Amino acid sequence: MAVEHGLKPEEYEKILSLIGRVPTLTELGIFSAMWNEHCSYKSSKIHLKTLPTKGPQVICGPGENAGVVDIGDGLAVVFKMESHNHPSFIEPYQGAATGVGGILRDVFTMGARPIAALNALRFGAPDHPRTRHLVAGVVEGIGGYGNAFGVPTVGGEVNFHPRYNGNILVNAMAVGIAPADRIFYSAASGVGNPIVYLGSKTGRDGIHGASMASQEFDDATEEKRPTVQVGDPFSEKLLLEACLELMATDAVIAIQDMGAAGLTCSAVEMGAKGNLGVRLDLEHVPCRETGMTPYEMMLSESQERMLMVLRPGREEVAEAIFRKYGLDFAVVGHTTDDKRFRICMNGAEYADLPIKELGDEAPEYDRPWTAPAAPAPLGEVAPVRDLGETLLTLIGSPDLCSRRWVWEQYDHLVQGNTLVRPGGDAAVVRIEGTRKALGVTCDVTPRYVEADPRIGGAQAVAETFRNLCAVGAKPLAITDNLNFGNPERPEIMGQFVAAIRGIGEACSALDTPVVSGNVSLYNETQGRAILPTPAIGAVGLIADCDRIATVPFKAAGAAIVLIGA
Amino acid sequence: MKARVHITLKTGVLDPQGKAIGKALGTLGFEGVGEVRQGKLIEIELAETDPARAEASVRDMCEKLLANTVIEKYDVELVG
Amino acid sequence: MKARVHITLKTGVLDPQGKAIGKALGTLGFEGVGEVRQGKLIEIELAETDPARAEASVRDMCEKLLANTVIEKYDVELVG
Amino acid sequence: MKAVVVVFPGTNRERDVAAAIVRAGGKAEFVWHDETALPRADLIVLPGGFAHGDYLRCGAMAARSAVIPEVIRRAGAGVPVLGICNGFQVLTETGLLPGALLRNAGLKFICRDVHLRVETVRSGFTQAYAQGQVLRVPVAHHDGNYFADADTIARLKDEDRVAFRYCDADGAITAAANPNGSLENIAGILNERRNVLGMMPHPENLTDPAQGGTDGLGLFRSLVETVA
Ligand SMILES: Nc1ncnc2c1ncn2[C@@H]1O[C@H](COP(=O)(O)OP(=O)(O)O)[C@@H](O)[C@H]1O
Repeated sequence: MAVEHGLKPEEYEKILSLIGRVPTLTELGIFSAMWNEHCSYKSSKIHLKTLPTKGPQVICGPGENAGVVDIGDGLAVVFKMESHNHPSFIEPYQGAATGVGGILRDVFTMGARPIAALNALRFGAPDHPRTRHLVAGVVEGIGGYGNAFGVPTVGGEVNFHPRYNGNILVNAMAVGIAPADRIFYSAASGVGNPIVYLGSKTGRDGIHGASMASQEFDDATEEKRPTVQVGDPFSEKLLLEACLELMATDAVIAIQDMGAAGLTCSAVEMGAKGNLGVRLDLEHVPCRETGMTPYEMMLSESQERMLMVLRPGREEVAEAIFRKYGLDFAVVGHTTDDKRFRICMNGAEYADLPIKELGDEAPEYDRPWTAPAAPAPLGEVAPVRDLGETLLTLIGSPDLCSRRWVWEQYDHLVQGNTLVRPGGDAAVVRIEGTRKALGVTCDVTPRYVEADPRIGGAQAVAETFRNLCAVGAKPLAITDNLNFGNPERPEIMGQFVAAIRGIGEACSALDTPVVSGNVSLYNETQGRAILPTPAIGAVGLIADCDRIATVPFKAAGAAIVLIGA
Repeated sequence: MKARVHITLKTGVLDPQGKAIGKALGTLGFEGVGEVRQGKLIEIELAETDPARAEASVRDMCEKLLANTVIEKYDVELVG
Repeated sequence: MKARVHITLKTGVLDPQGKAIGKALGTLGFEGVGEVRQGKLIEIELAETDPARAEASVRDMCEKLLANTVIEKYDVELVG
Repeated sequence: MKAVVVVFPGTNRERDVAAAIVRAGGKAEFVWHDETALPRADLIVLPGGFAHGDYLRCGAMAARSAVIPEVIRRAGAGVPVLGICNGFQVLTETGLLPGALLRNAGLKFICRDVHLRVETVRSGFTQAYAQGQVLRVPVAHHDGNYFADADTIARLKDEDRVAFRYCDADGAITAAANPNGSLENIAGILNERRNVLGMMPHPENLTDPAQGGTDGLGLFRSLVETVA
């Protein structure tokens, strides 16, 4: 059963020695959710620690739901990129849609109203039988969610390569603005404070989704699908408005969105970060299915839900706000001082686990890795006879042709602040109430990373940096979404380590610290990994929105200048 | 021959549309309204005249295109 | 008692979704496919036990909300 | 000019249109959909978005909101009512405007600039434009395909109630210029009394040079001038 839950034998042994007995089914589910790669970062933490995360502009670096950077005028930009790769391969529309939903929540759970969204998409070869279906579904899903929610989707990238045939990548990025002195964090504080469930009801969606994200696909993939998360952007929009309204009062002590492994992950993290225990009484969890077991409630990945630690005495005020928006509000537990994670239902106890070892003291691995081999020399490139024809071939190729088909399906104008639309190097979004604007972009060239992960990682950062400079923005910080193959293979781990090294070096040299990010591993099918794809999302500041540069040539007879060798 | 296909969300899949419709009916004063589910109706004119073959063909259409079998189920009815 | 409501576009209203489905079925190799129309299926659980009253009520729901009678027509079927 | 902008759950362009109104010299106030009373208003706006998630049909639930009977009453009393995109859908669902908005003929959501030809200047919304003037404004919708039966279309034309048509940059009404399959390239229409306008494109998103153009400003200026 441990294997079915994605736990390795050593991990199961560790559980036994940690709690001194055989775990209950609910406890097994909780460990499997918290200790899988997606939630625990067990293979990557040790290397991510080497990334530069500090700077005078950084208010909050990695470790929270999103990164927070000061942009002056009392404001902060809050942003992050996150992957939803495996679900999108199985159910492209809902997978992509819920990916967008998840990242938007990560931003507004910190108190920031989302003002821009981007997405980095990687698909298999254009003529692969599944590609068309996946492209159509993913783009429609991103548009379907983002457009209805009301955030402009202003940028991104789309690549095609056979190495993604069995593993597409859907990385969604969100950018929001918040008052710099009203950022909300997830660490619980205060003993005996109410833990409150907010948003949509819980159903049986996506149970085992977090575990699935950490397993490779094999021929039995088609059977891994029964529970897919289904998103409702309308509920998310209501949740956004309700949360922002609540955050304007003093009722919120800590808040976290429910993403992968829903209630389990959010409750454990809030408690562990605050060095507190958590006790949940599941009979109070609003359910939309009958007869849900504690196991199901703890692992459900129903969307559009948040978990909050509430200031005692504010229950009525808070509940009224959520009822106004037609959302559920329920006190489902309270914080304790014993650093235990206890799950009860109708008086019976189903789990009693040490909270730190589930959360920030979960296993960390230093997986063996081999340094990547030097790339083979390129060799001779035949001289081109017909430049015109070659040019047409190039700009008509899948990786260089216009992406208009994609971004015209995204509402990139809602909120009325889009100053530079998709199509250029970076999009620009105005910041209301100021003269400022933000440049936003995401980029990586996976075949460079494949050839030389260290240089490829650095190049990705450098390219986003240049994209921002090209619109007149001063790059402030980056978020990184690292998509790699199976980390248990030393050569893959080697790519990962080298890419992180390159990213770190570039960030240091360019003064763009990493303030948030995501890691997606096990992107492999039948032993063949994707191209190593460390997608970088970057944000820059434009001090005066009248001083923006754009791509199109403006007048005949002007000089064209090439800068750099 | 005409085939009538009903495509509905599998039990347990979130149906915010159905819920909203139910709520709106309540607001409009209709009483005794329980669960509401919204699905698709697809009507297909077929040249095929043999009912068994027609049905098999339409079920195949459902599996391959009409239904998203990850989250939807279908039933087929032949008319005329 | 359960009511099954079919909501379809009136004849004369173009149905590009239906047309696209027909085209896709052809591309997938299905032959003998004529016109395809896509509509909605709305299933409503009713507390009402008298069939005549239930049907009248549901027809009223259609007139007031479920169908946009400018472009849609509806039919009501009671089940169980 | 004081505008009241109705906000439904799921509305997402209320701030866009309020900003446009302010740029044109007016003032804007928001009213939540479940209010039954409306403050004094020179203009009522139903903005763009996905009211009630577009469940059942676009604008269907919103049209049955508590605030709508008062909107209908004000329209009857001659107050200008502007429905943009989702707002146009709500207006057809309430019966304040004829016809319906169907799924785009291309079946995809479409967000890009289009050109509109001003078909009539006999309305408070368009009197600041010139007859036949070509405007550039963006669209952003999935269900903007205007449909009405033949009699209704004939009436709209006879009564000079087509406000805008999709056209090319030179003002020619062509199929290529029609982004969503709307009958006769109709992008916006007026009611009989000419005080209710529904349109699918988003003039509010092109009212500031920083947004890339100001062709949309004329509509809001028209209204400010009419009221003054
Ligand atoms: N998935 C997407 N969503 C939105 N915009 C996209 C997407 N893919 C590409 N774009 C936009 O298309 C343009 C061209 O993309 P690309 O060639 O990747 O740009 P870059 O110059 O950053 O490499 C960019 O403006 C980009 O934002």
